Amino acid sequence: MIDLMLLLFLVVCAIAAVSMKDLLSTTIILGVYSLIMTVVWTRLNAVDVAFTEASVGAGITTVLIIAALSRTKREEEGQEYGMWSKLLNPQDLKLTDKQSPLLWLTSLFIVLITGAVLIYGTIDMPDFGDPDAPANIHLAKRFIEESYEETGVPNFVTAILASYRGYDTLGETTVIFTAGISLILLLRRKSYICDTTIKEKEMKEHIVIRTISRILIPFVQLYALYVIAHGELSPGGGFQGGVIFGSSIILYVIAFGLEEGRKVRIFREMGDLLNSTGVLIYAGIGVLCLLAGGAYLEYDKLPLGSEKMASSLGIYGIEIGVGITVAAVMITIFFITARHER
Amino acid sequence: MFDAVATIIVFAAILVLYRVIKGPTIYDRVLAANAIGTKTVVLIALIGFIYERPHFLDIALVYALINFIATIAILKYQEMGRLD
Amino acid sequence: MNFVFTSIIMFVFWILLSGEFHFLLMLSGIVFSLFVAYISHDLLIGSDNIRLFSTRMLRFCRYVPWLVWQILLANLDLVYRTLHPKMPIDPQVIRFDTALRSDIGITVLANSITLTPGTVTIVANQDGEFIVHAIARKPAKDLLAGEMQAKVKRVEG
Amino acid sequence: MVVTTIISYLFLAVGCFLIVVASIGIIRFPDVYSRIHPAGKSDTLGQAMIFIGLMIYEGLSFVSIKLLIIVIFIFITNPTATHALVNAAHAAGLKPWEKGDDRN
Repeated sequence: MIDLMLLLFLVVCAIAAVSMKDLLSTTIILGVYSLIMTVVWTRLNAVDVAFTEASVGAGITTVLIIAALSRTKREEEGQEYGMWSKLLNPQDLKLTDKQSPLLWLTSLFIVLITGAVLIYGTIDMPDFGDPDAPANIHLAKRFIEESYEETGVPNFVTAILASYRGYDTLGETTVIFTAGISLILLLRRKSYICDTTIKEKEMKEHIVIRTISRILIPFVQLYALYVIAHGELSPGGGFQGGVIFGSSIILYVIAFGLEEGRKVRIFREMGDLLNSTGVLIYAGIGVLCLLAGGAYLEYDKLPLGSEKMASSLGIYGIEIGVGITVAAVMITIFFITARHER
Repeated sequence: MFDAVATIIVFAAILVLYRVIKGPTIYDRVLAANAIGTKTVVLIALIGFIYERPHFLDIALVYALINFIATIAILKYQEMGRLD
Repeated sequence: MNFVFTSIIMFVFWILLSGEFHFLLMLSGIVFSLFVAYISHDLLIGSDNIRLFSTRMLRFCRYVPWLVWQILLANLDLVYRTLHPKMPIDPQVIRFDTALRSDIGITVLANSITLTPGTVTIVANQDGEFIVHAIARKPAKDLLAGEMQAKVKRVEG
Repeated sequence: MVVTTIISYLFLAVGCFLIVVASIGIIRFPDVYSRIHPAGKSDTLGQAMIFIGLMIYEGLSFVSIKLLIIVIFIFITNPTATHALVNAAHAAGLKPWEKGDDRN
């Protein structure tokens, strides 16, 4: 029952998001979509995914899309595309040369064929949640039954991400790092003039928001660090914690202004450094494993007490590395996109 | 009991979705989205109790914090046209 | 001083969140509390000194029960207005000045107004000037009578 | 044991009722300013009621402390978000609905 209602909800959201012309409304609807998606993940008992969706999908994506919107235009321009907007607003139904019925029918045909092929492709797949599916027989069993013995980490999602799939996670962290660097290269400009008269008026009017943000921020930051540190025991980990930490700084900037944020909160000079520190910690732990005589990222060879202890500490270390990278890159992206030159 | 409460709350969220889509102003949408956010927090906690996995509460807590940040960001953009 | 105070609060928050007492997690708790206190100690307490901050916290705790009672009343009122088939609302906007000057005082009053019967704060600025949207005439009159302002003023000290 | 369960179910039911009423209010009321009232009040209290119900169900443990933390955060952030919302609407010059105007 709940599942059906949630599915209905998601479909309605998706259609609404496509048919809106105001991009800010679309952003809001996508935020709602993401909220419901989290509920679906929790229904499926996929706590770590739900956590990621909660922190990334609903929170920081919305903020970053808005930062990007503030640099471009808000309304969608040009011709009406898509049939949903026409069905919803029949008076807009004017076919131009570009949208002759033939073209329209052809694209409908192609889409239908693709959809049919995709559905045909799923017929051979094992049923949803089938215990005899290949993925559930070998790998999942081993991860569930033996990961604690092998890595010393109770939460086996973290064990898989950090240990069995350690290279993949290193790759992901590097991708995030690369995204940050590319944005710095593409968009950073030197000049920035702050309009102080607006700021002063704002200061007086937004006193409630400012006071609450001020009180909230330390708690958000500590919570983010808690999520990073408890990645081994409960859902969460470096990625989610990093995003939450980044959001706390972003909240500060939104409430107090960019200049203020830069003056007080380190991040212009330190930001670039921190971006790379995280990846360095991650890769460095791998190298330490090599030096200690193991393979790259084979944590239990580290000389830190028992094998289990060493493995657990190594994973803790790379969680912190991932957290630093994600937080720093999120803040960098926000600072660069939100800043306006006048 | 938890199941029933969760179903009713999803139902309430669908009611509010009407306001998100209809508008008419952007503020109505933000308001309704915010209301759906609060319902989501409740739902996640309830589902955590249904499955007896209290770790779900961490997610609920994230929402209580993150939803606020997103709302403030949307409103500031709507008012100023920028975020800095 | 602010720094020490903030790190203690942060560490208590950590223990409440964590509920685990491994050596490693406690150690990280201490390190992280110090780190957060280092980067944000001027935020939590702001420009107040600690003495003022803590006395305000205590007085605030005494204010909470009354607030909770008001919130319950607010909801009964609202349920009645929402479910009544004719929807008896008569919105109006009122403005008034208060003697409050501190950030905390104004914030507490603004949020209390938002939570209590039939009123929502539209504008609250630093000079203690408030604009409030009331859903009917009676809540507006009750608010102008000034009981809440007096109570918040007592919290502010 | 049974008594606490009943009390917690009572809280859940009340919270649930309040949330549904809030949703109806959000749909029914005529403009942003009046819709804020159900969204800011009933939703907050309904949510808090459900969490308190869960707390009573759980008894004293770190889980219920976490629930309490969530309730406190909700009571701080929700009214602030509400206030920010009306404030922005007011700054944009939206006129409140008055008695006698059309309802839609």
